[in-house]
Formats: sequence, C-alpha cells, structure tokens
Amino acid sequence: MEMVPLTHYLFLSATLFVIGVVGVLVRRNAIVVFMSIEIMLNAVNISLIAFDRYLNLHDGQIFSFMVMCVAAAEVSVGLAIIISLFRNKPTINLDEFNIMKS
Amino acid sequence: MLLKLTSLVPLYPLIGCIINGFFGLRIGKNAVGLIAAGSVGLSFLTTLIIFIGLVMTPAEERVFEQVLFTWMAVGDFTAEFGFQVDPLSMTMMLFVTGVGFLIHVYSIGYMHEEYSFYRFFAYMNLFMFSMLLLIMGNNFLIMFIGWEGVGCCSYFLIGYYFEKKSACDAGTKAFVMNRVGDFAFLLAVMYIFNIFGSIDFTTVFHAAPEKLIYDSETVTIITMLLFVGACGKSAQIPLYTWLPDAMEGPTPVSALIHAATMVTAGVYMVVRCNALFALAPITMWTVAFIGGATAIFAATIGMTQFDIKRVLAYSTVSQIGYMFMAVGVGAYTAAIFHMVTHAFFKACLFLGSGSVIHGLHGEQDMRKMGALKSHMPITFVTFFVSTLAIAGIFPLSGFFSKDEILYHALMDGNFILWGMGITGALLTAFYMFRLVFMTFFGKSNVDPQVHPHESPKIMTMPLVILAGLAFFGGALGIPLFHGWHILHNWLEPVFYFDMPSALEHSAHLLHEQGKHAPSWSHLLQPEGDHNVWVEIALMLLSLSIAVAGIFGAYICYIKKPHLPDLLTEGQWGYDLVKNKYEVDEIYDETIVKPTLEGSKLLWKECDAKGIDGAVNGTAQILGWLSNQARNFQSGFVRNYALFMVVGFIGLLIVTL
Amino acid sequence: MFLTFLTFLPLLGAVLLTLIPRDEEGAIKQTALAFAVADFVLSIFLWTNFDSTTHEMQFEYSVPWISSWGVSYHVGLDGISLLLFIMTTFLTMISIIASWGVTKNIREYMMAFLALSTGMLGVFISLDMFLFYFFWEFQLVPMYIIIGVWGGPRRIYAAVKFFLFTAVGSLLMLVAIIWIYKIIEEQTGVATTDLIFITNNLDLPLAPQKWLFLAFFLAFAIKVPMFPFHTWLPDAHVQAPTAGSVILAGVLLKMGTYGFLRFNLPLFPHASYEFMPIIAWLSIIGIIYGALVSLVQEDLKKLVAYSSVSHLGFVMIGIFALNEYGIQGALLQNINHGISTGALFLLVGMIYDRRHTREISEFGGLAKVMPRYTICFMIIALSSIGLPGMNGFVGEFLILLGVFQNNGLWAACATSGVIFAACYILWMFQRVMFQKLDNPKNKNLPDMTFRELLTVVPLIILVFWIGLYPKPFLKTFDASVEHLLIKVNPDNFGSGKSGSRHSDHAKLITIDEIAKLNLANK
Amino acid sequence: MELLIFYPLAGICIVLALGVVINNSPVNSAMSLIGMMLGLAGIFILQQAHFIAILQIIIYAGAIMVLFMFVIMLLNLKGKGEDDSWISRDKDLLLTVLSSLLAVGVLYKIIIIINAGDFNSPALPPDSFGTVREVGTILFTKFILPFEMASILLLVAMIGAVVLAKSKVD
Repeated sequence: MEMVPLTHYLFLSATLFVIGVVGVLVRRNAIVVFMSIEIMLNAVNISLIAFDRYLNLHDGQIFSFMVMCVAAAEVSVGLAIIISLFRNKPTINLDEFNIMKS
Repeated sequence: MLLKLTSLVPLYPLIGCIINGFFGLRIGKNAVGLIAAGSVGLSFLTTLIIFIGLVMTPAEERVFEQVLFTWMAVGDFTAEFGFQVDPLSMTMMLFVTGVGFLIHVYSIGYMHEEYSFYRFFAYMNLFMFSMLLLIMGNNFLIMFIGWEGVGCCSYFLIGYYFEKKSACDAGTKAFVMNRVGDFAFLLAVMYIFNIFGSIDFTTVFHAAPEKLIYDSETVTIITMLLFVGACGKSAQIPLYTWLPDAMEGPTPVSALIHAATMVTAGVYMVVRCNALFALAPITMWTVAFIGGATAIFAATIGMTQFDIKRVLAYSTVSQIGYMFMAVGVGAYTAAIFHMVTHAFFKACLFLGSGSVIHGLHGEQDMRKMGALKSHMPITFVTFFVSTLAIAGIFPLSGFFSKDEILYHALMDGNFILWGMGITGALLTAFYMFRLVFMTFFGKSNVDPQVHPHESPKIMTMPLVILAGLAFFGGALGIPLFHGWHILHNWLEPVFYFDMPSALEHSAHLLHEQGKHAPSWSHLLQPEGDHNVWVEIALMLLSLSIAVAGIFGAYICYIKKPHLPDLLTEGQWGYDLVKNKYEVDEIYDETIVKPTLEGSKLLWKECDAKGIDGAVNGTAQILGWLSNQARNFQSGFVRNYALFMVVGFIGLLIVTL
Repeated sequence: MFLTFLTFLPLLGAVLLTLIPRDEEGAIKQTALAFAVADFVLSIFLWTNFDSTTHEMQFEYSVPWISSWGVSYHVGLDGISLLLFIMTTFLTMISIIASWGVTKNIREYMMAFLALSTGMLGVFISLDMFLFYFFWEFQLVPMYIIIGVWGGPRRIYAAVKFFLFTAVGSLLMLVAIIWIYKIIEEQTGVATTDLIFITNNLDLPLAPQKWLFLAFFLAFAIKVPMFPFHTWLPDAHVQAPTAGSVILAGVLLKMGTYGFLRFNLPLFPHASYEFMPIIAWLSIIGIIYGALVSLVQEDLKKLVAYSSVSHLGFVMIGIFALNEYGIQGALLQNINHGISTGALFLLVGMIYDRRHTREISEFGGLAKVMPRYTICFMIIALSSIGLPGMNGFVGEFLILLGVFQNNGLWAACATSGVIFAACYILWMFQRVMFQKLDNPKNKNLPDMTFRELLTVVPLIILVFWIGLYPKPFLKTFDASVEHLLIKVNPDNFGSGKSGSRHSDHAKLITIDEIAKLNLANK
Repeated sequence: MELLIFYPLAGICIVLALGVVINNSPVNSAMSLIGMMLGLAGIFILQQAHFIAILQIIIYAGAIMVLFMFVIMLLNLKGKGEDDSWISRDKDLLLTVLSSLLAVGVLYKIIIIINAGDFNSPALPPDSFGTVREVGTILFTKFILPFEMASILLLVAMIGAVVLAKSKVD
C-alpha cells in the first residue's frame, strides 16, 4: 500500500488556496468573500498536516489547531462587522462601501 | 621746502566743496560764491608758490613726491595716496587752477539767480579737487580716482538742471561713455601692475625700457588700452558723442570742464605715459591718425551747427584732435603748448558765448542773434580776440601752438597728417568766423522784446583776462630762435626718453627669448636739422590758410548772406553733416537698443521661462505624480486585497 | 565662552520678548533694539582685541556635544569670519531700527529677527561641520517666517521657493559631510566632525575631492546666488519686508561665499584649482547677466536684487582667482556689498513706506521734494557703481587685479560688468530722482525723518571709511588668507599627498590636542 | 490503494471550492463550503490526523458554517444573489484576468519547487501518530502557552462580536 506522495497534498492545498484568493478578489458579496477566506485557511491546514505526517511531528497539527481557533474568532468578528455594515446600508455588496475613497 | 605745500593745493577745493555742500543754503549766495572762488584762488596761489619753488630747484631733480598715507596694501601690491609735482604736472596745475579760478569768478555772476546756487559751486569745487588729484597723483590709482571723480562731477554738473530730461540723459550718457574709457584704463593699470609689480609712475616709467620689448604685443595692448581710456575722457572719434550733448549743462560748466580741464585729461595721461607710448609705434600711429581724423570730422560738423555752444563743443573736439595728433608724432611739448593756449581762448570763447546767452536771456540759436557788437562791446572784443587766436592769426597764441603742431606733423609724421592738419585749420577759421559774423555782425534778428545788455563787471573781467592770456600766450613757445621756446626748456627733462638704450634692452630681451631682433636702425639716425626756412614757409602757409578761411566766412555771412542757403539746401551731404553724420542714431541702433532688447529677452525668456520654468515645472510634475498615486486609494476593499496579493506574489517570484 | 554668549544673546532676547504683552509695541521694540545694540557693541570688542598676526582661531571654545559621534560644540573666529560676524550684528541693529514702522504682530517679528541673528552668527563662528549644518538650517526658518508672514502679496510662493532652494542645496552638503566623516575616520582613526582637525588631516586624491567639492559647491552656489540658481533671490527680495531684504542681502548671501572660503578651498584645494575656469566663467555670466537684466527691471527691489547677483558674481570670481588679491578683494567686497545693497534696500523701503509702490515709473523728480533722501541715495548708488574713493571700488579693483593675474580675458569680461553697473544704476537714479515732478502723489512726500537718517548715515560713514582707508579691514584678513593660500596654491597639491604621509607624527599631536582641548573645557 | 481514496476526495473538495466561488446565491455557496469541509476532514483522516479531522468537523463544518447560515438567514440574503453578477462587470474583468493569470503563475511556480525537492517519499509514522491522546498530551505539555493564548483570543473575539452586534440594537 504505497503512500500518497506529499506533492499531491501540496498541489491540492495550492489549488484550494488559489481558488480562495480568486474568490476573495472577484466576488463582491461579503459573505462569499468570507467563505473564500475560510477556504484559504483550510488549504493552509492541508499542507500543515501533510508536512506533519511527512516529518512525523505533531507540531503541524498543533499549529492547524491554532489556525482553527483564529478562523473561528475571525469569522465571528467578521460576521458581526457585516451585520453592522448591513445596518447602515441595506446591501452587503462591498463596492458600495467606498467612503474611504481619497 | 616750498614744495611741501603740494598737498594743500587739492585740499582747498575739497574744503570749499564740503562747506558749500553742507552749509550752502544757510550761509547765503555771496558767501557760497566767495568760498568757492576763494578756495580755487587759494589753491592757485599755492600752485604759484610751488611753481616758484620748482623753478628754483635745478633742472634735473625737478621731481618732488609727497606721500600722505598708504591707501591699499595687499600682498606686494601697495597703492599710496601721494602727490607728484614735476614740470608737466606743474604746467597743468597752473592753467587748471588759473582758468578754474577765473571761471569760478565768472559763474558767481552767471549763476546768480539760480535757486540751488550752493549745489552748483559744491560740485564745481569737487570737480577742481578731482582734477587736481588726477594731475598731481603719483600713481595710476590716484590718477584713476581723479579720473572717475572728474567724470562723476561732469555727470552732476551736466545734469544740474535735473528737471529737463534731456539734461539728465546727457549726464548719464556722458558718465557711461566716460565709464567705457575708464574700463579700458582700469585694464591697462592692471596689466601694468601685472608686468611691473607696482603702479607708481616713477618706478613704472624707469623700468619701462627694461621690462617691455620695443613694438611687442604687450606694450601695444597696454598703450592701446590707455589710449581708449584717453579717448573716452577727451572725446575722440569713437567716444566723442557725449561732449556736444554735454552742452545741456550751464555755460561755466562747459567752459571749465568741456573746454579747459577735463577733456585735456586724456592728453595729459598719454603725455604722462610717454615712456610707454614711445615703445609702441603702432599705437603712436593710431593716436596720430585718430587725432587728425577727429580734427577734420568735428570741424565739418562744427560748420553746420546753429547752436552757439554746439559749435564751440565741436571746435573743442577738433582742437583736442590736434593735440592727439601732436602726441602721436612724438611732439609732446607742442601738444601741451596747444593745450595751454586752447584752455585760454576756448574758455574765453565759452564764457563769451555765456555772456551772450546771459544777455539774450537764454537764447542759444545763432539765427536769432546778430549785430550784438554794439550792445555788448567788451564781450565782442574779447570774443573776437579769442576767435583770432583759435583761427591761428599771427601774433596770437593759437598761431604759434597750431603751427608748431603742423610743423612736427610734417617733419616727424607724414604728409597726410599734415594735410589733415591744414584742412582742419582752414575749416576752424571758417566756422569760428561764421559764428562771430552771425552773432556780432550782420543785421540783428534778435526777437524784439529781448533787448540784449552787456554782462555785469564780474563776468566781463575774467573775459578780459582770458583774452589777454590768449593774446600773449604765444610767448610761451616762440619758435625759430634757439632757447626762446620757454615751454620746451621747461618740459624737456620730463620727456627725455633714451631710445637707443631702450632698443638695446629690447634686442637683448628678444635674444633671451630666442627670437631675432628686427632692424631698428631707421630709428637711431639723429634728429633732423631744424632748418629755419622750412619752418618760416610753413608759418606763412598756415597764416594764409587762416586768412582764406576768414575771407570765405566773410563772403558767406556778411557780403552775401543768402549764399550759404543757396549752396546747401537740397544737398544730401549737407543734411548728413547737419545731423552729425547720424552717429548718435547709429550708436542707438547698434548698441543701446540691442542691449535693452537683449536684456528684456534675457529676463523674460531665460529667467522667467527658463530657470523658473524648470523649477516650477518640477513642482508641477511632482504634483501630477502624487495625483496619479491618489487613484490607487479607490476605496474598494477588493482593490486593496488585490494589491496585497500582487505584492505577495511579486515577493514570491522574486525570492523563489 | 564670550563668543557663545554673543551668539546666543539675541536668542535670549527673543525668549524674553515672549514675557512682554503683545500690545506693548513700544516696549517690544525697545527691548529688541537694546539686545541688538548690546550685541553689536560687544562684537566691536571682538575686533579691538583680535590679534591679526596669527591665522589661528581666536576666542576658541570647544565642549563635546555628541561625543559618541565625535561632534563637539567647537566655535572660534579668524580673520575671514570676524568681520562678517560684526557686520551681521551691525546689520541686525540697523534693520531693527528700520522696522519701527511694522505694526502687524510686531512681537513675533522681533522674535524672528533675533532668532535669525543668532542663526547667522552661529554659522560664522561654528568650526564643527555638524554644528555648521545645524546653524545653516536653523537660520532658514526665521527668514522663511519673516518673508512668509510680513511679506508682500506673493510672499508664500517666494518664501517657499527661498526655503526649498536652500534646503535642497544643503541636503547634498549633508551627504558630503557624512562622507567626509567616514573618510576622516578611515584615514586618521579619529571619528570627528571637527573642521580644524579635518582641514589639517584630510588628504584625498582628486576624484573624491571633485565630487565633494561639487556637493558643497551646489549648496553654497545656491546661497550666493550664482548664475543658474539665482531665481529665488528676486522673488524673495521683492516680497520680503524692508528689514528682511536688508538682512537677506547683507548677510545671508555672504554665508555662501563664507562657505566657499571655509570648506571648498581649504578642504579640496586641488578640486578648487581644477574647477577654477568653470566657476570663473559662471561668475562672469552672473555679473553680466545680473547687470543686463537689472537694466530692464521696472520694480526697484527686483533691480537691486539682480544687481546683488552681479556684485556677488564679482565676489565669486575674486574667491576663485585663488591669489591673495582676489580673496582679500572678495572678502572686502562681501562687506561692501552688505553695506551698499543693505543701504539701497533701506532707501527703497523708505519710498515704499511713503508711496506703497516700487514701480520706477511711479516716481520722478523726487530730488525737488526730498533733497536729503536724494543725496543719500546718490552716495549709495555711486558706492555700488564702484566709484573710486568709495568702498565698492577698493573691493572690485582688488578682485579684478587678482583675476587679471590668472587670465586677462576673464578680467576684461568682469570689468565690463562695471560699465553695465553704471548704466542700470544711473538710469534708475535718473528715472526716480530727476526729471519733471509730474506725478501729483509725489508732490508732498516728507523728506527723511531722523530715525531713517539714523539707519542710513552709519552706512554712509562706513562707505567713505572703507573707500578711503581700507587698511584696518585688509589687515584683519591678511594672516588667515595667507594661511588659506598655502593650502590652495598649486605647487603643493602633489606634495600635499606625500606631505601628510611623512609628517604623520605631527598630525598625531593635533589629535591629542583636540582631546586635551575637550578635557580642558570640561 | 490510498490514492484511490485520495483522488476522489481531492476532486470533490476542489469542485465544491469552485462551487463556493461561482455560485450566485450565498446559500448554495454555503452548502458547497460545508461539503468541502467534510471532504477535507476525510483527507485529514487519510493523513492519520484524527484529532484535527474531528476538530475540522466540529469547528469548521459545525460551528463556523452554522454561523454563516445564521447570518445569511438573519440578513435574508438567500434570494439576493442575482445582483451579484460578478462576471459582466467591466473594470473587474481586468481584475479577474489579472488574478487568474497570477494564480496560474503561482501554481506553476509551486509545481516547479515541489518537483525540484525530493518530497515524495513520506516516512512511515507509527500507528498512534495522529491520535487524540498523543496530540492532547503535546498540546498540554509543550504548547500550553499557545493554548492559553488561543483561549484569550477567542474570549476577545466573543466580546468583540457581542459589542459590534449589540450596540446597534438598542
């Protein structure tokens, strides 16, 4: 039973990461942007675990655990922001919010 | 011992000037006039005393130097403030202070009803001080102080009636043209210091033969620059246009500055530097020819002018041309002799014309004069005597001095020079008598409500003295009889220049530089014999020329008054000469306008657009750049994310 | 210690001014004037007990400031900087008297002036590169404020332009100072910015010398407005208040020339020798260009500004004649220019206060109405033309003499500047003073008041004093210029290199000297 | 044999990830995201990282996605996706092209690196590699500080979320 080579995992993580990035850049809907960020974080987890297993260490896993905490925190705060954004303007289309324009 | 008083001579006019300058208004007109004339009189007396002192000392050591203090001392350049008295400067001092004194007395009367009486006399005294400084200075820098001081005072005095724009323009023009001359003079002084390491007359002129090679480039450049300086000051061909305009000033000013003293400063300077000029034959020829050319050129213009003072101004320019001609051929004594006699009769002519103008309450145009003979007897007599003198009629001084110049021009110079001289003499006789006939003889076309009157005593008395001097001035240089030429014996030691040893040194220096010495034998043959018959013949010839000129004037202006109009109307030659060959206009077009346009161009284009443009340009570019950068802050979160990603990827690409 | 006190006295005055309430205008002016007069009088003592036989620095005082970098507060005066120092205090006093008429928040005005005075004095006395740079930047700020707040209509543009021009120039200088700091550290092991130590020990091949020379050159050329960098001067002068113009023309421009003499010539002698022709031609262009452009100016102050570009062209060509006539002439011309142009600006300011216009066409025939004013204006005009017997001529003649030693053509072109000077000044003088009094507004202009006379008469006295008896001034320059020339004259460039090698022993002593000096003052 | 499991799982994950990005309505994309999370959990198990897999399911698939669904429902966005026609916008077309190009560039780069390195022979870890016990012991011995930090982080996030959401209500 040969093992799945590491490169495949890295390849998978890379593609997922890229999809996440494209999602963030392209979509105007705040919620979907958040989801793409989640995808990017997961992509990172995959490569962590892959290396972890390859190097026979547990640090990767601890790190991905931390990533998950951060992700959770980030989602909660992000969604709270979206809600408050939604309150002052009835849309969550990111392009509406360009008051910061110089 | 008596010579110790030299520093007093310039001091009196200076004190006079300061007193008049500061307290003029308070002490009233008579006091101001008294102080001014008195100070010049005092300096004249001290000059006489010094003259006596100088005559008593034996001929060889008749050079007395008195140094007051070191003015500038930097490195091995030292300029002391000192005076030098030798026969040459003594003659100059004598006639400058003498004529100056008479003119001061005259101007007390002439300027009486002027409001700023004190200002006039303050400037006149300042002028006397600078002129004396120029004459008595013992080095080039002191001469230069006098040189520019004189130019500056002539600027003030020409612009005395400062309400009149023409007077101010004339003053500025005079000062700037003098400045052009001073520019060349300054360069010459620097060149001299560069070669001799000192600017004192004694050291420079003694070292001249050793240091300078005969007819070498350096000596020619120095002497050329000195001559340009002299032209600027003595109004010769290229730089003469300021003198006729200087007639805007009051008449005593024209008499003192533009006839007797300042304009002769150039001749004095060239004569003083004869040691340098003797080594530069090319410059000597240019001096002679420019002198001759100016003599004729100015005489022709003089013939066509109708303003009485303009005629006299052009006659001054032409007479100084004679002096330069004499200097050019090496006859320095003749030049000084003519300068002295010229001071006498020209001052008398100017003062005479002043009293005519004074009598006619400011009328200067000859066409509105005539038959003043009866109204102004004294002025007429003195004027007539001086005109005879300037024309060169036998017993009077003009005859002797002019004849001597013509003689030397023929003997030492060449035939063309002599020809110029003779035609000049003819023209001088003609226009001088034209002036006399138009003003004093003929029918009186003075406009009726002006009734001419004789000038007061204080004005006519100097006229009489000057006329006397003009009459007996010839005694200074009686030709033919050996030893009778007082001036020659008096000035001879100053002009002694040992040409053979100078040529030896030059040949020696040339050998050192490896160049071969050209043959200078033609210079070494002895002085031509002074055969008497040639001189007498010349005298008779010039006398007849003068008489011919007078007769011509008599025909044109007394016998057939309409003849001149007949001959001249329509002729383009006449019109050309009438408006002074358009020299002024040419200068305007070629020099004044282009500089003004050029500097406007410089200012607008180079400064405003060029450099400022560049500076403001960079400012605008920076502004534009920062504007572009502003667009990056588009406010869309997405763009920021994109920049982050792009940045990150760029890093990635760079590092991997 | 005396020198530091003298320099910071005006600053002390400025601080004290804050205590006086704003509306006590009389008191403010009096105290400001008191400080300026005290400063001037004390600086006279500097000159009286200045020993002009040695070139060494006098009234020296050194205390370590930032010892880790080797920067020490090292001040001192020598022949070159002494007279400039005194002229600064003198002109500050004169300009404070001249600004009696200023009403707009006079307190800040006086404070800015006194601070400016300290900045300028600091520049002339500092013998440490870092300190020099500090004062060099410090004096910019008050001048910027003076032009910016109390100036004419376009003052903001002029002030900003003035500030940027000088600041940009001095940045390059800072780079050069740091580079020198590095070189000195390599060569002698002692990391210090002490100018005296560097002047004695710095020994560079030609190439770096050239670059360093250019860096300093740019900074100082902008300050002395040399030809291409001069456009800030007319704007700054036109918009600055009268007193500001006097100080700007009288002192600030001299910092540039002083900088050349203190930095460029002694530190980079070989480069100065190489660059002599270029700078000579630049100054000649400056002379003729300045004179020509001022010929067609309509605004009086702009005319005087361009004339100072021309005068300082003379000074620059004098300095780079690299012989004692040229440099002594240039130093003297520095003082003369300060006096004559300062006085010209005072006089122009006076008619500006009366008529609130500087257009020449607005005036005419003032001689009838204001005789005293005309006489003063005439004397100052003639002195700036360079009439012999007045101060301008002495300086100009020495400079031209020095330049003639090197090259006749340069001297000829420079002397032609003298003719143009006569043209534009006399033409201006004629249009303003003479001719008919047709403009009704000029009919009843009051003549000069006593206070105005008080500002101009001392300058006129100085004009005649330097003109007729310049010996005391020339004597002060003698020793220092002699010393400067030993370094600069060409035949010891070559030996300069080997010279510093074999006499290292001698050099080392100076290092201990510096150390000792610092200890002594602890 | 593991490859047989790995490829389908990876494929599903990629497809679902694309679904998240492409789907117009946020609900569909939320659903596909949940699917992807579960797929990933499977991959983790494949990697013997059992602890992380369980966590993945509980935290990601469970908590975070629930939160998403909650917010979507709260703001009733489910029908609103259509104005979000992200393809047709002009300016952003440039953006998409640019980002996809970049993505391809990065992928290409990563592939080069991966092939260059000799990663593909993973060591064989002992059976108890990814179990909860082992990871737990390490977590509470070596990494106790990060663990506590994480708890504080979560606390802060909670307070933040509450403050942000609450203040607007009253």
